[in-house]
Amino acid sequence: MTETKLMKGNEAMAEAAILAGCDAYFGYPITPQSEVLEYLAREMPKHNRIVMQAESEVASINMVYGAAGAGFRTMTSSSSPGISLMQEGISYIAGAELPCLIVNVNRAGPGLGTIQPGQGDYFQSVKGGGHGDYKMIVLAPASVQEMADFVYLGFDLADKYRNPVLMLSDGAIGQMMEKVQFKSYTRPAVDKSWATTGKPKTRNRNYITSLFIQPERMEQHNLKLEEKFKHIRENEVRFEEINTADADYLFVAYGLSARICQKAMDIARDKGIKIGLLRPITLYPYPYKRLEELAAQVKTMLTVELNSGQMVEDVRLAVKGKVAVEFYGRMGGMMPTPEEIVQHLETLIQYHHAN
Amino acid sequence: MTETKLMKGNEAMAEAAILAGCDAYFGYPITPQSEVLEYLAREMPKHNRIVMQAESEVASINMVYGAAGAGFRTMTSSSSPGISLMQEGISYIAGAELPCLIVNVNRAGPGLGTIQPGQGDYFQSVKGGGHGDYKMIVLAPASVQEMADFVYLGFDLADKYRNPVLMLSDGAIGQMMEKVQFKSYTRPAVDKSWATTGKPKTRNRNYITSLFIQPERMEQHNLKLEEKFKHIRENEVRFEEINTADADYLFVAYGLSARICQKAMDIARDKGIKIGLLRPITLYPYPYKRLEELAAQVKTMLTVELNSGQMVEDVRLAVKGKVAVEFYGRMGGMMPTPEEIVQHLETLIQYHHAN
Amino acid sequence: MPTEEHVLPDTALDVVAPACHDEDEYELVYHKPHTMVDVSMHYCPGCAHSLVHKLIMEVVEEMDIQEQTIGIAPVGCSVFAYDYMDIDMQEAAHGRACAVATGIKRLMPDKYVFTYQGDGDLAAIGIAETLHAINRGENILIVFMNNAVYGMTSGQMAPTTLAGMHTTTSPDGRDVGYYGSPIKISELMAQLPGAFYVTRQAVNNANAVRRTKKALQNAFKYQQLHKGTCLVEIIGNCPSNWKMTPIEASKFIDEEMVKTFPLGDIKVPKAEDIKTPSASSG
Amino acid sequence: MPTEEHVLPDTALDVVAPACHDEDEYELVYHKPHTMVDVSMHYCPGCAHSLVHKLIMEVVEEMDIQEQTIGIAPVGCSVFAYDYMDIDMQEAAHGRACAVATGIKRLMPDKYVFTYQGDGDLAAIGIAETLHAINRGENILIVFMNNAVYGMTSGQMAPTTLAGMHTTTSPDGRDVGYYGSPIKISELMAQLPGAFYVTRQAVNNANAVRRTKKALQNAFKYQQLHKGTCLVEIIGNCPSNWKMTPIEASKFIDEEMVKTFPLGDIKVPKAEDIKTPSASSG
Amino acid sequence: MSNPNDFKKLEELVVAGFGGQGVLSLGMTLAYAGMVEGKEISWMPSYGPEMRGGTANCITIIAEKKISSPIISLFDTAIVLNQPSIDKFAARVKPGGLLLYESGNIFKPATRTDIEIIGIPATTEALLMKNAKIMNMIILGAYLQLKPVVKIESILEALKKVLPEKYHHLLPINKEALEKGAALVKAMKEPVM
Amino acid sequence: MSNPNDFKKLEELVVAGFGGQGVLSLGMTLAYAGMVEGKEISWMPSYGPEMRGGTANCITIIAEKKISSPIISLFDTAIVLNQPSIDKFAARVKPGGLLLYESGNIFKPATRTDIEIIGIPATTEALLMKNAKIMNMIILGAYLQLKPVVKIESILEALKKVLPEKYHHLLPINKEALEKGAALVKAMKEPVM
Amino acid sequence: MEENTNKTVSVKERKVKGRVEIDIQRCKGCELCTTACKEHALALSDTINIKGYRYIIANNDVCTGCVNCALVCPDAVITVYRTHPKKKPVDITPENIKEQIQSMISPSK
Amino acid sequence: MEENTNKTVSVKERKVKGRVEIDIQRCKGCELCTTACKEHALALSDTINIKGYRYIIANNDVCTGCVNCALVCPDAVITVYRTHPKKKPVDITPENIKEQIQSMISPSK
Ligand SMILES: Cc1ncc(C[n+]2csc(CCOP(=O)(O)OP(=O)(O)O)c2C)c(N)n1
Ligand SMILES: Cc1ncc(C[n+]2csc(CCOP(=O)(O)OP(=O)(O)O)c2C)c(N)n1
Ligand code: SF4
Ligand code: SF4
Ligand code: SF4
Ligand code: SF4
Ligand code: SF4
Ligand code: SF4
Ligand SMILES: [Mg+2]
Ligand SMILES: [Mg+2]
Repeated sequence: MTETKLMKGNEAMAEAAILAGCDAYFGYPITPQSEVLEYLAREMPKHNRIVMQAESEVASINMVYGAAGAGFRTMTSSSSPGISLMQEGISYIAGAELPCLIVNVNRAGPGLGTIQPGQGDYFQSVKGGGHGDYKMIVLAPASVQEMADFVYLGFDLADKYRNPVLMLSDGAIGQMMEKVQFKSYTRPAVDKSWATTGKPKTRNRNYITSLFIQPERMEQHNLKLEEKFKHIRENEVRFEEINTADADYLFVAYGLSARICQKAMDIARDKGIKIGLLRPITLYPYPYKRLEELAAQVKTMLTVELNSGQMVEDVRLAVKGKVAVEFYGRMGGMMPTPEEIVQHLETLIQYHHAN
Repeated sequence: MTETKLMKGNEAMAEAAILAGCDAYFGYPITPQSEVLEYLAREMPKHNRIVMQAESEVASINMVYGAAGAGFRTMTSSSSPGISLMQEGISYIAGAELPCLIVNVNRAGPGLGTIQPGQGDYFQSVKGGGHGDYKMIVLAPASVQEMADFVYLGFDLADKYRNPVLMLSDGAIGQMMEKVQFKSYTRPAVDKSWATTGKPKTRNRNYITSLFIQPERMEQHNLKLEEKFKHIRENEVRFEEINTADADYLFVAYGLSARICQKAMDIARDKGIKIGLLRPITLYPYPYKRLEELAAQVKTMLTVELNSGQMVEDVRLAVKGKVAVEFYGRMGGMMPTPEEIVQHLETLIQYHHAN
Repeated sequence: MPTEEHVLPDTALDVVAPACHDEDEYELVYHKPHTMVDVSMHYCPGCAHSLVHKLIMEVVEEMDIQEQTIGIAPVGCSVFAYDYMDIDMQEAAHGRACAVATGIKRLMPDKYVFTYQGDGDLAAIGIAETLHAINRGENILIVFMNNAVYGMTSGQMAPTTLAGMHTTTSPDGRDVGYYGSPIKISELMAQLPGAFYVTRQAVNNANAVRRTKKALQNAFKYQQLHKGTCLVEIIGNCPSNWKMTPIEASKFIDEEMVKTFPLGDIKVPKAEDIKTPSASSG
Repeated sequence: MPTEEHVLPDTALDVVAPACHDEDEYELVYHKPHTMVDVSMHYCPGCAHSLVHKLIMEVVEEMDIQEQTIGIAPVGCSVFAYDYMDIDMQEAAHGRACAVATGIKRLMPDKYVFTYQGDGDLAAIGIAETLHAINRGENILIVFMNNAVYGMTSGQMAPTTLAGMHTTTSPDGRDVGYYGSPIKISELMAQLPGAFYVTRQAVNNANAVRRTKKALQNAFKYQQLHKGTCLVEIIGNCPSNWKMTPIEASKFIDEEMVKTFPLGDIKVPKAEDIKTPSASSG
Repeated sequence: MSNPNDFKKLEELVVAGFGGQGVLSLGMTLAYAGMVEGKEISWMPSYGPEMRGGTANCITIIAEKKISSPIISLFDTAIVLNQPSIDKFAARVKPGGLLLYESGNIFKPATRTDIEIIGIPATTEALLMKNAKIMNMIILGAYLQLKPVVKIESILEALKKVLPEKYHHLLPINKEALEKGAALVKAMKEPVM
Repeated sequence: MSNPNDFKKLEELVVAGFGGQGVLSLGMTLAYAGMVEGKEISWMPSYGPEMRGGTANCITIIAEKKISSPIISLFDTAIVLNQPSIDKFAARVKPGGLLLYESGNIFKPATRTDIEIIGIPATTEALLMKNAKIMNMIILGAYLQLKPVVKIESILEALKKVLPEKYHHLLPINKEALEKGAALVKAMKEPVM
Repeated sequence: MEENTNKTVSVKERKVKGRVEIDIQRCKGCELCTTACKEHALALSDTINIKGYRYIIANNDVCTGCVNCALVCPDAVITVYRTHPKKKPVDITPENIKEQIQSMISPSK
Repeated sequence: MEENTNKTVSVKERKVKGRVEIDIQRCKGCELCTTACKEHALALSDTINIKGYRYIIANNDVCTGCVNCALVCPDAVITVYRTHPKKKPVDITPENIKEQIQSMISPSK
């Protein structure tokens, strides 16, 4: 059996990157995820991999572009303001169809905000913070184990679809320690014959670009991307359900807030409230279908987020008015306690009964 | 009567900025809106205003931050990739509650894409391309006249709410010429006693910041912002309706695509199809309420956008499943013709009849 | 390097010193400037930031320009500078202080505008904004606290980290073959015609403090004359991340830092250059 | 400036010239390099970009490194460089070519990597990535086409626009009091220890072309030896935005541009520095 | 197809050719003239990566009512000044519409029979008038002779606005060119509208 | 309140004090020991702007079952090492829970009567043992004497993991400290759990 | 390098006495002042202040009022007084002085 | 500045003849080659090519094959041949030469 370790989420992610065969990491320090760069600065050279502290997040993401375009497994990580700076680069990477893993250890915003955990970057992550029509596959870990597991998954999905994958974590999951096991992993064979590794006589030149100056060709390119995103929507939806079988009510929450909801669920069930939890694991593609099914079963959905209400829009899009979708959130790095969530739930139940 | 002029949208916007008392413009060239900087480089010095070509869009938006923080009417403009680069700065401006006007003359993306018009930056504009919970008021002009008018409006709203305002235009509206009149305008008096103009003995120091390191204070700040956004949602929704009184079907489109839909509507009505048009003028706040009302009246809504389907999500959020919301879009700088929109509409009508 | 000597304060320090009326024979000769907010600072014991804050505020007090001065705080340990300096201030995004300063100064050319930035802020992420502001000759003062590490994020390598110096991201010491040499910001920026006055100072002993203060006085004076950009680099310690006591850190500056970053003036105006004010546009 | 003279081509140009077998007495002495794609280029008549593309590809052909060379195109008129150079290429975001090159080169240290950038791209928006790549001594070649304007976006002022030069955003001529002086990128970057070879050339006459080619040859050779960053600045014309004929533009370079941007080597390695290869990490 | 009610009151025109042939200014002059007459107008250039050769075009719409879409796919009139443009736009003239082309630059005119196709040797005429730049005004004159959507006086008024003061001495030659264009058409046939 | 079924199998603990008092490592050692015993664990530090003084705390949870929320607001036990922390956390101990504090640093202990409140002069004891750094281990020893959630052997095993090799010579003094803590408690009363 | 132009005055010649006041609750015990004081007038206390730092106590008997300690104190917690100042204060009215000084005197005393 | 080390050979001494071929459809008529040619062998045509540019025509009788024109031609449309080359070709087999040259000869002829 693989050894169990006790690690911070950020460190587990860094270790997983090494085990997943990450060839290069480019990053710039920012709380609460500087451990990633620090860990890799220590460990990557031992494996003859590249780790590079860039001069900024703008440089990081464009170094990722270069290395990914040359066919290497490439990664960067940052936190909210740093991810905002990467938006142009992310749009270029998506446009040029380069596989890479980007990690956002979300802190509370807007602006400089504070360094405490938050989920205020949901929209930026799933709707597109950069310009133009593109999508990233967005994975939302809820434990240290998933911080590690989703690195493998993220790299594999990136390679499979030639698309950037974003892992959207937060400061709490990044900083907390839990047990973690590193599964043995074999990197799937992927065709990277498109990469710019130097043009041998036997093939035409490769070039990496997101530029198609003629609208006709650009539209073709857009349609090709949309085809891919459709494929992703059809094949890569991931979520976890707990206690939904008999549920009258449903929590919808991801990442850290899903963990808090789990505790709230335990408390509520002790009180006799039959509530379940749907935890989206992929935020894009989103489990619209399953939520629509559950809308036929439950009386109310309560979305809990560490923001002012972002994912709740996707829940509403899913249920199309079939059931009330309520929202409870805290902001600014404040955490809702399981108890206050239960209390909010009870109020809602009363309210919806009254109606 | 004011003189009628024939002007490009970009030039009309620049001229309006001067007439609106814009104190400073900071920008970096990018097609299709370089005319703005060029126009202002010629004209602003004559009015003793500041016009500054910055070294990048990152610099532009942060110069805007500085000047707006000092209490001046400040503006920048760019196009898609440049706006992506501004996302961190925009989040800071929103977080620090600084009034300013940002113009995005949208081109087709993602990445470098092409320089032809597009509407692919809708999500970025209205959901938040930057990190954290914030909103900009987003104005979508559909004519050269509105390119001018919304500059006044944009500045006034920005001042009123101490919030950045985004004007989301596109390459076609920026480049085309139409008649335009510049209304006489008086700048409303606004209190800018919060600005950093140098601390006299008579008041405490002012500081401009988006940093609140204690989560308790940060959450208070977030709640204050949310309160403001709620106020904006309640008071600043703007839209235009054409032929909705008797409509069985409804186009929903903004900016350039609304203009094309208008022509499609004329053609369709000639064919006896009773279709109307709802054109959101503010993309945030969005006319959810009016669309929900219309959902009770019309049989189908067809959203037309120059992207892969972005605003259509807001339309769906508005109607909550009460009516079918369809989408038709072109991408990559390609324009749908009125004829092809009508054809698509006819197919839809047939399809929904058949069901 | 002149070492600390037993000297009387120079006159610059006396300007705001009033007589001490409640103690007949004693007069007040040194006090915390009134232009500072009356709170305790969050900095680590012995941190150079706090000292430089004090010096800037002394100059502001002595020149009586509190009402006309606007400061820009960076992102870095000094992000809270506006909690301590009793003047109007703006908190800029990481690295962008010079762009923010440009926005302010261009609109209020007769105000005094200074940025206060760390080496990560100014020399890494913000080098473009810094270089271009200086090249434009923005009539501002850039106070550049070079402590050779990213203090706030707990001690990562900075562009100014010494060759071989251990940091959390250069655990085996900065490898110049891999990361290049520490950037000498002052020497580099002095090349730009827009830079009017460039000096590198320290604050690790009393005389160094006096010289730094003098440099800051010069810079504010030149700004008054609309002369272009003044860059005052200060080699400051970060005891916490250097993993030294403040006293060891002070010694480290004299023994190691100055080898890479020699102290002294790098670009000084000629006498005739500072007689008349320049046009305010530059 | 030596003017164009009537000279025989130097040997460098003959390497690929085979005998002309279908014309007995004539031999082929100059042709478009085979490392270029057989299409017409989109550049304006007389544009320097096309000429420099050709020179780079001649060197690649002559050194027989087509299979090992990766180029990075900027955003600017030369954004389509990959349509003309028959090698693997990446198109970088505006200003970020040096970051992209770093990403490529660090992972394939034995490939030849060059960026091709305009002055807006390299000196305005991309100055941070450029400066830091050079400071790290990235073992790449930076080909810097300085045409003193933003060509692609139709002639706005660039950081290298001459004092007094008219552009669409400096309609009354660049005011150095307002915008600062043109940045001398090569002189500035040569200050950084990571810069191994820095030279400024032109292509406005046959001998200038020969010298530029020589500079490019040197740079590729040094890269082979893992020596650090080579920066080849080329003063090129942009007849369209200068509103001149190509011939007038060539003259303008000799008469005006070189006053601000004197041609020649700015930093050259010592003879002993280029004898042995360096470790590949730098 | 546009609303038949507006037909008489609406002219949807495309002008296309090489950059440098005065394509954009032809359309713009017409638009200005429309404004002079108090009409509604819209002028939409195609724009490419700047400073490159290749083709340019602009859609100009002149109407009595407010104009809905500035972008349209079918035209009442196409004025084409080079071969690539005729290849592109001949098919997009509405049945019964007009295709006016510069005959010196076009070797293969269109073959449609349901539209009016007229070639004018404007380049030659312009060279005869010793000013290659006024080729577009000869074409405009011809067009207005065929479809008098605005008055010649309005065009002259418009030119005063389009041309910077320092070029006002060129107004007479422009007028001549307009007249020359009209004359060339008159020599061929009567106007269609 | 947590599920009563788990009560015996779940310890929800907060450790709080000045940065530098060994707050985080106290919790982390306990977490490691839990792992040694195959328990489920979660350790969540509070983190502030780095390198500043001020208070630090960590929430450590040790359980038989998978842990849901790593963030909780009520605790079975609060270990507090300075005054600001006791002010903050005393109210958040569950009724019947334990508040363990370092009595040398705290002048005003809590006044609740529904919880167990115990002060240990760990700083003084540590100084007597000539190593101020082991104060936290004395507290840990006291805690485990009061609530034996893990075995002392597991702690020693954990310390081997937490401490880098080069500090393994310090293991004996840590063991002594743990024993001292236990002894201090034993001298006061019998364990509560 | 700029030359140091301060005049050095030796202790023997000096006829002035100094006195320093330490705002002990804001002192962080960094000891930079102790190194700066050539008279060895300053030393660290054995007790800690409210923030947990050992603070500075002064032996004002040997203080010359040279202000070196105050100059190097990062936290500006040292106020220095001296007899026979070199310079008379100017431009300050007796009225406002009082408050100013009050505010300067540390709350701890 | 690097010194120009090319040897200058005067026309009189020279016993070589040159010939240039212009890919006229790709010539943009920039005339940079005409300035470069000291023999005045190159001139602009009166007619335009498919792209609308006047192109270059050569008087090969006076051409010396100095390649200056080709060097400065931005669009690489000039191919130069010369008699009595200074250097013999090496390392190229007779087989591959043919194709190479074929591909070099402009499609216009
Ligand atoms: C865009 C962005 N990237 C990264 C950070 C994280 N960050 C905060 S301060 C800092 C560096 C501080 O170092 P320096 O500028 O040298 O200041 P010091 O703390 O040393 O005074 C970094 C990287 C951030 N806040 N924003
Ligand atoms: C982020 C971003 N900002 C601005 C632009 C617009 N843009 C394209 S090319 C260019 C400048 C080109 O100038 P230069 O680099 O000098 O190249 P040249 O065309 O002169 O060769 C600009 C500003 C862009 N594409 N992306
Ligand atoms: S971390 Fe360093 S720079 Fe920051 S406050 Fe502490 S000593 Fe000062
Ligand atoms: S615009 Fe200038 S740089 Fe661009 S292709 Fe034309 S001449 Fe060359
Ligand atoms: S003023 Fe001078 S003598 Fe007095 S304590 Fe301070 S350093 Fe020592
Ligand atoms: S320098 Fe200041 S803070 Fe440091 S020990 Fe001395 S008095 Fe205290
Ligand atoms: S230099 Fe080349 S493109 Fe220019 S005119 Fe001569 S042959 Fe034609
Ligand atoms: S090869 Fe020399 S002589 Fe011949 S045409 Fe070219 S420049 Fe003139
Ligand atoms: Mg620093
Ligand atoms: Mg350029």
